[in-house]
Amino acid sequence: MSVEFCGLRLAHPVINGSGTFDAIAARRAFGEPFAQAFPFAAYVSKTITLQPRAGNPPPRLWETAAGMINSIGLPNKGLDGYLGEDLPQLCGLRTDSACSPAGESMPVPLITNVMGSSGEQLAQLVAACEQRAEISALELNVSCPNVETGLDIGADPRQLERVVSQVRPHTSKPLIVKLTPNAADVPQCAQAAQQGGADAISLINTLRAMALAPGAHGGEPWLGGGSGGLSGPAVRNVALAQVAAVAERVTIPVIGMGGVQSAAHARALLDVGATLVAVGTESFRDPAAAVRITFGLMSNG
Amino acid sequence: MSVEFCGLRLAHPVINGSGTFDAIAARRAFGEPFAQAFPFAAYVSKTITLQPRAGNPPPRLWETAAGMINSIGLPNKGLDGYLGEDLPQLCGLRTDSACSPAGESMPVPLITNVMGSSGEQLAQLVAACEQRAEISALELNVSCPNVETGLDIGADPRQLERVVSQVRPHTSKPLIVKLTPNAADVPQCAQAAQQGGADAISLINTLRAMALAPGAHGGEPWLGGGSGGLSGPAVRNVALAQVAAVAERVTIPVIGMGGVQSAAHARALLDVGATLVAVGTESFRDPAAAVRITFGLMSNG
Amino acid sequence: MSWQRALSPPARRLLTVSSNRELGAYRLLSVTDDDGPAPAPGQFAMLAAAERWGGGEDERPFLPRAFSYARHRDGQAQFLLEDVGPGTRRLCELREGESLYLLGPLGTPFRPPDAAPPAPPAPRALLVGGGVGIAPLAILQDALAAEGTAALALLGFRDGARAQGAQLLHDPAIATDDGSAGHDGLVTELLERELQVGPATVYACGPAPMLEAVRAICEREQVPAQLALESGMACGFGACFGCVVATRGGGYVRVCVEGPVLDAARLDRVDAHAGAPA
Amino acid sequence: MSWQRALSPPARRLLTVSSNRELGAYRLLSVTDDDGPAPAPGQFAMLAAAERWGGGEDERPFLPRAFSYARHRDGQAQFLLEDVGPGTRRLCELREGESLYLLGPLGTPFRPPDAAPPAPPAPRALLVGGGVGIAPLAILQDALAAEGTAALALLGFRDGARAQGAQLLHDPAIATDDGSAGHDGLVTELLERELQVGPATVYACGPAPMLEAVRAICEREQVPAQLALESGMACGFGACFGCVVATRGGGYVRVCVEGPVLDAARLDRVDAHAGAPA
Ligand SMILES: Cc1cc2nc3c(=O)[nH]c(=O)nc-3n(C[C@H](O)[C@H](O)[C@H](O)COP(=O)(O)OP(=O)(O)OC[C@H]3O[C@@H](n4cnc5c(N)ncnc54)[C@H](O)[C@@H]3O)c2cc1C
Ligand SMILES: Cc1cc2nc3c(=O)[nH]c(=O)nc-3n(C[C@H](O)[C@H](O)[C@H](O)COP(=O)(O)OP(=O)(O)OC[C@H]3O[C@@H](n4cnc5c(N)ncnc54)[C@H](O)[C@@H]3O)c2cc1C
Ligand SMILES: Cc1cc2nc3c(=O)[nH]c(=O)nc-3n(C[C@H](O)[C@H](O)[C@H](O)COP(=O)(O)O)c2cc1C
Ligand SMILES: Cc1cc2nc3c(=O)[nH]c(=O)nc-3n(C[C@H](O)[C@H](O)[C@H](O)COP(=O)(O)O)c2cc1C
Ligand code: FES
Ligand code: FES
Repeated sequence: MSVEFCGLRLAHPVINGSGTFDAIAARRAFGEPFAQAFPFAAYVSKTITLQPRAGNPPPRLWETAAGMINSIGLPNKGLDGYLGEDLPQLCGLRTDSACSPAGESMPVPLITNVMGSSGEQLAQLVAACEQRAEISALELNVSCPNVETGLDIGADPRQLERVVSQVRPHTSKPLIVKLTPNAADVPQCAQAAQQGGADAISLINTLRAMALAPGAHGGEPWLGGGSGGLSGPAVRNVALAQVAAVAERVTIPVIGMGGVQSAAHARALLDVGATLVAVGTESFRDPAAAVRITFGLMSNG
Repeated sequence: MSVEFCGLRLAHPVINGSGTFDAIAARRAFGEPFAQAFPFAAYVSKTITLQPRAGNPPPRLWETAAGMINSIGLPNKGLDGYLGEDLPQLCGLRTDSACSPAGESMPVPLITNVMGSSGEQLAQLVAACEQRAEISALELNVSCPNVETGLDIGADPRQLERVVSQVRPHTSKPLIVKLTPNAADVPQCAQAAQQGGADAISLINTLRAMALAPGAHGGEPWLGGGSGGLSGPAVRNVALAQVAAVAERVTIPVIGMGGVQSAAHARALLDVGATLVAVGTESFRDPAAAVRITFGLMSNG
Repeated sequence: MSWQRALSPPARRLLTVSSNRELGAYRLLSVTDDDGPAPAPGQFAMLAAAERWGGGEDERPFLPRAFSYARHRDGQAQFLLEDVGPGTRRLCELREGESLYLLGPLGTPFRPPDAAPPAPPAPRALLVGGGVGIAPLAILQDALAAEGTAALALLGFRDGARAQGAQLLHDPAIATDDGSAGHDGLVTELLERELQVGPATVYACGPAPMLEAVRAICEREQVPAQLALESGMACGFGACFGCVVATRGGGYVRVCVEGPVLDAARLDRVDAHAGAPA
Repeated sequence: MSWQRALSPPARRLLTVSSNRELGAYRLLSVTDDDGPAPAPGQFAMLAAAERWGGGEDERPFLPRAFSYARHRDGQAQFLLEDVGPGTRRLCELREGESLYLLGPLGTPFRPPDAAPPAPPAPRALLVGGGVGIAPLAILQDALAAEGTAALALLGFRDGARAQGAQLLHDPAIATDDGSAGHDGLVTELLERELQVGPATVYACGPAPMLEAVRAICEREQVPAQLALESGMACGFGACFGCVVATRGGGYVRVCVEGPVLDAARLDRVDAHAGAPA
């Protein structure tokens, strides 16, 4: 079960989706021992930006048929706050030993997810992370649909390739590019990212979606951010199609995610070519979802 | 409740989504009187192509969380078969009088949906339909994700504008362009269609999706067509976001669809700017879904 | 009882479960449908629980499910259910007094046996059923009996618990895969034996491999066969084009419109997806 | 009973409903949770039915729902439920012996009343509840009583059926909007009256307008207030950042981590979405 991913050795192939698990808050809720029985084989941070962000005004959540829309708006302490305050608390996580191949707890490498509205900003973020040994890999969020960056970098293959190649020289750590599903030709975007120098691709991020305030009749949006991103079982088969198409097109590893709730769903993503699987929304329903999924993968191959 | 749409007078704002209701088969199942109490205010045909098509090999359906994937593959008798055999049977439909404003049954105008792999093919289809008085309007399917036309015309705004403007001169009937949701910037596509000469926009078509055969472990797809399109409640909030964004961008009428199951869902699409609402998947669960929805709209405004 | 295809009202009906009892490995669901048209043998209905149709395995079911009328008498429609997934599971757990949606009767029914050759002057029918596929043969046997046609039921099951479903028919010959009841072997062996006795019209419903074997046997023996097929369905009334099977000579037909009963002669072979749960 | 924030085990637990009975317009759900940690007053749990959590109105629910512990004794956790949508409806219909998932205890609990001024030497607590928001005040009243602190409950309801929920607390003063029980008017009128008697620490949980009124009154009267907020939640343990409310001076805090109990002084005002079902 132990997996090699871009030179990192992971206890198993199940990690978290960026922004769907706060390891610091989880320790507050579940206690210190949780850090030594962490459900994920690697920990992906929430998206970090150069400047601190408060995030979108509430309401930020809308439950849909078999899914949810979030309009969180990437709240974070900014690069300095992250490196100074959060990073020290994110080291030393170890996997649940029951989910490790030899029954031994393994260290949980940290993947830092960053977003910027330009290649320069991204390069600056990546360069700062490059200095920190606690960070094992970087993920570029070029896809977040609920923040108004003007352009969605990740939806245009040419722009994406340019941005990735601008960032690439600033780090020797594995560089993951997280694609947006809101694109005409996602495999082409993946290929562009590889061409730009990405070491791995992750997908899918959330699908652009909106909801109206119940009872209102003027089309008022419910979400404080206006629109948001759909995740959960509702997007599972969209994710599977995109992951399959991307895995066929690129030669670098793929992290598949979107609506994974069970080992069978994880297995499907692995079967179509993913190397790792990320769990997002299902962790909200059960913080131990990843443990359950990993167990399932271990027992059914 | 009676609505004006591109010069057509409709009994109410609820029509069917192309390919989700076969009026001929429905008469066989429900009897002749059904034609005089038709649930939709206008009837949109299945997609018609120049040549007959058998469609995809089965299985063609996969049930998802709150939705379904279809890989039907546009079976149809081809243009000649449609005009010669089907068209005569599709005239003379009248609405359910209970769903009409003055309690009077109204004629159900026929909208013919056509698809071609090039502007020339589409022009040829449209020109042939132009000759037939039974056809009240045309809908261009530039978006079907489950047929390998090579390119997806509708996802590229420039190509879309070119194609629409190529087709436009061949008909004086209302020309609706049905967009694909699998695009980076759907409002831009809508704008391109308007620029090309479209009289109305309809959306959303199905989201590209896939499913694996249960039990198989090599990633074998379940659907005979390999991949397919997702519809139903799972896509409802994606549809709402796209319809809202398109209605804001264009000045021509918009037909909104995607996951509509109730009058509240229809009302939401109207509230964000749609003139008509189409029901697709929900009709499978109940052939009278459109009647139920229309009643709901009538009683709650 | 009529052989004429009954028309469905054009809306699903909200009906009440009058009983839902165990029948070996199956459940026999009875629904009060006083105003519903009487189905012809071989017709089916689309069923969905009125409450909580969804939220099961993988957040399913969502679409209604197709079930053959096993019987229809005195305003009671009966269905034989096998729990094979989230849809059948939800229906199996419905209790007396709970509600379900029903759309039907739908589809093309069985035809009476051919009076012309190769059937003998007094037509003879052989009803070959496998597993939960025996359901439409029950109502068919009733119809044939009402006309005085001899209708011998040959029913195959995986095991003894399932073989209890045979109670639904009169005087059936039984075969089980595990030999726990009746003939130890395949129901098609019983069919071959009966066809030695003399020609007949064969009616069959069951898993795809059984249907394919019946088809091949009847082709070889040159006896007419009517097969009640199954297929994944979204609508049941011809709207979605999802339920097709390939026909001899190319092309596809919708099982819910042209079928579920198709002449075996229309098929080159019975597709693996076109049968009842195995 | 401790005031200390209890930690939740890091996985949802599959538990059994021991009873689910009507309490006026509400239901009192009891769950056997022998191994679960005892919550501190003000903590909550995320609940979901183990079966058929989904398939209701608009194909919901999907996410678990947050409920304050109303009581926790002898391995029994009690929750007071009001049916306001598909999630609460499903939980309301759970019967004895059926299963649910529970994650908890979660969140920051109430703090004991301030001994320091402005509270008098013997601390006095006023518990102001509105509607189903009375739930956490029950367990809080128990904890205060155990310490010998006077804790007067002032409970407001929309109508008499809801007012029956007041049975959950000891010796409450009641107000109803329609005058059908107790004081004919707002519970905040009772609060103003009690604050004339003397200072107190105020604890409040209820609809947003009530909480906002309590906040404003306590600010004006300069008495400390702890408000148990509500908010749409996806996770309940700080993972989604979805449950935030705006705080005084800018920025947001997560109700599930920093709250649900927040000092009123941390808020400029109580947002319309931050209260219990009205
Ligand atoms: C005309 C007709 C008559 C029928 N009569 C009867 C009857 O009398 N009694 C009876 O018990 N059954 C009958 N059936 C079969 C019955 O409809 C199916 O067993 C039922 O639909 C299964 O639904 P499920 O949710 O329980 O199982 P599913 O989970 O839907 O599994 C059933 C089969 O569908 C496939 N499948 C699995 N997952 C999916 C998915 N997500 N999407 C699509 N397909 C999937 C697999 O092949 C699986 O074996 C009939 C079917 C037809 C078409
Ligand atoms: C800490 C905490 C403690 C609580 N304690 C209790 C308690 O003890 N007892 C109790 O009865 N309740 C309690 N609640 C409230 C309870 O969690 C909600 O009533 C419940 O979540 C409603 O779910 P529902 O599906 O029944 O209703 P919903 O349909 O979710 O409706 C509830 C409200 O959510 C909004 N809404 C409507 N549709 C959606 C949607 N699709 N997505 C998102 N929001 C929507 C609307 O504002 C609506 O009024 C508590 C909440 C919190 C946060
Ligand atoms: C509440 C929430 C917050 C998210 N925040 C981020 C984020 O900060 N950065 C990012 O790249 N993706 C973010 N995502 C996307 C997820 O990482 C994941 O790509 C997506 O939710 C699909 O997976 P799922 O269906 O398992 O949730 C977020 C998703 C949710 C639901
Ligand atoms: C089985 C099926 C067949 C469809 N066939 C067509 C088609 O032939 N042409 C077309 O333009 N759209 C087709 N669609 C798309 C629908 O018209 C509609 O855009 C989509 O299903 C979203 O609406 P819904 O969620 O209400 O189903 C089809 C959809 C389904 C489910
Ligand atoms: S089930 Fe829809 S066409 Fe047959
Ligand atoms: S509910 Fe998820 S962070 Fe509070």
